[in-house]
Amino acid sequence: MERRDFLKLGGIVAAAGAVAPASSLLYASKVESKNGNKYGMVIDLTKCDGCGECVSACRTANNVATFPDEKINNHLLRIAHVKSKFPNSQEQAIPLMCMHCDNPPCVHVCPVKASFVRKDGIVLIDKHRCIGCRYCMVACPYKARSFVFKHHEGSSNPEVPKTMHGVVEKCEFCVSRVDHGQLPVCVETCKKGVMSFGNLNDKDSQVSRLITSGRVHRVREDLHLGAKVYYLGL
Amino acid sequence: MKIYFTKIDGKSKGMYALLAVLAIIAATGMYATYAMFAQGHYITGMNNQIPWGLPIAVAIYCIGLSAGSLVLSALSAVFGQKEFKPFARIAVFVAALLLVGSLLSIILDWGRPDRLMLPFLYLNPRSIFSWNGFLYSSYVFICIVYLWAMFTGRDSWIKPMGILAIIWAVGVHSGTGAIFGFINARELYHSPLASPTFVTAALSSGTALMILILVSTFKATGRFLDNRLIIGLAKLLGPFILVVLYFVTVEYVVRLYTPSTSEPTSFVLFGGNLYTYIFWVGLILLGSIIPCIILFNPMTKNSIPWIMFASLLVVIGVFCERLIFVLPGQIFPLNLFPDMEMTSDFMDGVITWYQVSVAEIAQGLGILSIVAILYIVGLKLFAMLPDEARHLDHEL
Amino acid sequence: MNKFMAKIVVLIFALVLLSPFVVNAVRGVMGSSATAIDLVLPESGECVKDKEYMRANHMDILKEARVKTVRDGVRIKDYSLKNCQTCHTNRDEFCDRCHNYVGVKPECFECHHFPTSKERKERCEGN
Amino acid sequence: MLSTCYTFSAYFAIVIFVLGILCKVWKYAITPNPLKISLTPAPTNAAGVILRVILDASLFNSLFKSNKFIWLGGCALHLALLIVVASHIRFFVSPVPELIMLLQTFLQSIGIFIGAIFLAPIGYLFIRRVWVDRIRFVSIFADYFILILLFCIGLSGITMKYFIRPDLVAVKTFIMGLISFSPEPMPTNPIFITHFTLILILLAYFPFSKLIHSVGIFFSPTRNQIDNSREKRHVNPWDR
Repeated sequence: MERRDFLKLGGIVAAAGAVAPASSLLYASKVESKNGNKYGMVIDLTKCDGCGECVSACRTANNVATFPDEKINNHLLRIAHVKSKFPNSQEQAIPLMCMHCDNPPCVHVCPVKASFVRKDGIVLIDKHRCIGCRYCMVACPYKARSFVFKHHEGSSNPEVPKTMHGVVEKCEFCVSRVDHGQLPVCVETCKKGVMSFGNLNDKDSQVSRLITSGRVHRVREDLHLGAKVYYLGL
Repeated sequence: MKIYFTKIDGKSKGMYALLAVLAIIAATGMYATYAMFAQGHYITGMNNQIPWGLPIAVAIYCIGLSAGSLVLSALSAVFGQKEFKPFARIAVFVAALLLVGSLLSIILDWGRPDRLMLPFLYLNPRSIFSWNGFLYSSYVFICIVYLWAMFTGRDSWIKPMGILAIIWAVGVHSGTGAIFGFINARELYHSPLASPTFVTAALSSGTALMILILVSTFKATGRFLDNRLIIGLAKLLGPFILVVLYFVTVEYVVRLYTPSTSEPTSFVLFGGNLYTYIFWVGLILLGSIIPCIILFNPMTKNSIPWIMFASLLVVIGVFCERLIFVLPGQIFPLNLFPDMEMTSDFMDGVITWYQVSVAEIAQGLGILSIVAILYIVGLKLFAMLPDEARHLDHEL
Repeated sequence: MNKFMAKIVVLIFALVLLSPFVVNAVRGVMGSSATAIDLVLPESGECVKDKEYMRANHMDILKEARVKTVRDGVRIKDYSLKNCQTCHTNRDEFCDRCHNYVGVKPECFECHHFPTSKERKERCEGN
Repeated sequence: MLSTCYTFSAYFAIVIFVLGILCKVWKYAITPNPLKISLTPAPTNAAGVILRVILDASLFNSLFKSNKFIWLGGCALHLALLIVVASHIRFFVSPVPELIMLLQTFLQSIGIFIGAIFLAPIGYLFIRRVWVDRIRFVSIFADYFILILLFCIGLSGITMKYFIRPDLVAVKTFIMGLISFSPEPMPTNPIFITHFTLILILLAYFPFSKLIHSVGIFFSPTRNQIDNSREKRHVNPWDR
């Protein structure tokens, strides 16, 4: 090998060394929990009749920006009515919210790391840092995020901060309630027991038992995002 | 042949009138921006279904124009096309200005532009926006250094700076395309072809804009411009348009063929709605076919007015391409449950129309006016324009 | 320039240079200590740090607490804005008075709830 | 003791500052102009001259014509200085004007960068003085001193805003006490004391330093004379 070729080879190796850590950024990372908790939710659609009580409870409890114009009205939780295209098929009510993905596209695209995955798997927005570029809204496949288009009072629940004009909000599994050992508002409100919330890493938790009990699905599993909201009877 | 660069005189009544008109438009745009923050962003046409509207289209359009003009400026230094040397300075200058315009458009589109510095403080290496923040700001810096090298006659710098500038221009515009191409969630964005399409569209629109700017500036300042130089640029423009057309065709044919995207694509292409017109009339007919006919027809390809007309059409056509890129990806409801019918009170399963608002248009025009004002002031302050632009073999 | 003009020019410069004094004189606070402000501090108890430290550095503590709470989920008493409000009950006389005085505009209460005394009064009358 | 000392020094410095500048202004104003030496092209009426002086004082036209790079740095430095000084108005007026509050919210996010824009050109000027033989040869102590002084003032200011914070209320109370002649105790934050001391030195030194160019620019005969030597005969004052 001549000196010239050797240098060339060295250059290639060096370049590969520089690229390798960078390329690792492009692969999905696993969510690791510190205290071993990984929160998730199971929604039993066979019990849901789409009454919408969870939605109104969510709006009040989280000071969701509410405007009469439906185009700018914000939703953390919504109930979709889904029907197959076969004639005479039954309409199914499906509560939809942030799916708290393990590999959330919204977190990947955020230029300021305002969206992040907490150690226990809850995807959050740091609203003190959000610049309001709305890239996460474009990137989210579930339309889980809403931009606050205008100033709103939103003081229905003084215990919880509202979201200011110019930043993005979404379902956060009622994170302050979870941290204080309570259940998210929607889970607590639902009398029919449609929703259950708990630790996915705990084998004995209700959510884990439900997931292993039957055929659970997640919305758009084809995207491989690792959503942590599971649906029974989808 | 030595090229003498001089400042424009800039004392004519016409110029002051032009500046005054531009200043009024710019002020209106800034007022519209103020209103967005004072009253709320609901006064724009954007909503929770369509988070990105006209400002983003304007921004990526300006970046495209900028990247295109920068590549043109490097024609003489890097690609050995010495006859285009008279345009080198002005092309870099226009590139820097347009990038400033696009940055303005992006930042004023944010909900909280006062948090301007946060993207630099908290980098997210997985976010293409984070990368673009650095690409864009370093791009302006490279343009300025490149200009400085040309102004101070550092000839040994010019070629390396030109090469760097071209690499950066391609990187910047690939990055812009990747903003959309990386979005897995939206089928009409997700495409490996987004970046190459953006780069080629940048080349065609940048060349077209430079033709318009050069001819009108030389005419307005009463300087001599050799027709053969413009014809030379027009010779580049024709193939650029064809490449864009090719990429667009490939992209849309693939989307039509793929079952998951064929429905929205056919809605855009054959739905008989506004986007159909933007696509067929704006992009294909006005933006590609008519300019190609003009630029390849022996009767018209050497006539400056026809070339100007074709360039204008290309500039409009590429803007249509930007609109057709940004908007249809969002007007379609996200496909959460394939093959099912979905309704909710959050506009699920409904095609939402993007109704562009007066405020956004005023803001966009205002930003373009600011760019134009800076251009005129720049010509007055710095020796950007050559006294006369002659073809190399003029003396022969 | 003749002497008369020169005197006018000197006068103009004198006015500009002495404007802080002039503004204060016009506002009628000259010679009085009305400029100093009083803070209404809670009567009882200790804060997380001593008074001088809190006066100068409370924003750092709040910011650190904010990051810890939002990003790590640390919800202890010392890191809680709500816990501050248990002692410092009056926003007008505690937060706003200083902030308005030195011209600082914190954004905390655009989202977090801390009723001003006016709101508090309205709420009492309402009930 | 500290407070008394600083209160007296402050008044002393302010008196020197004001009287010094007024003396300079008087001297500049009565200095006769033997000739019309307006730098052409010059305006031919008074309004034009006022416009020209204002433009020159705000945009540094003549510097622009001589050196674009220094002009850019100078613009950045002076603009940053303007923003910083304007935001200091909040310590001198109570209640704080709405406009200053607006500027303040803006500075809360990017203030440190404004500070850097202020410091960088000063650093450049200092390095140039030390580095370039030609300039080092013509430099005297005062040239270095004023740069170091300004740099230290800026640095201590940034330190106070972002790292070692004084009690702002005490600072404002102290300053309001000074300007309303009812002295209040001095804040004891060491950085504030440094900043304040340096400011007092700057104030006392200002009328005798090269910083007096900020006043002198208005009296520069090449800029403030009307170009009407044909229309109106200019008589040399001591030939009258």
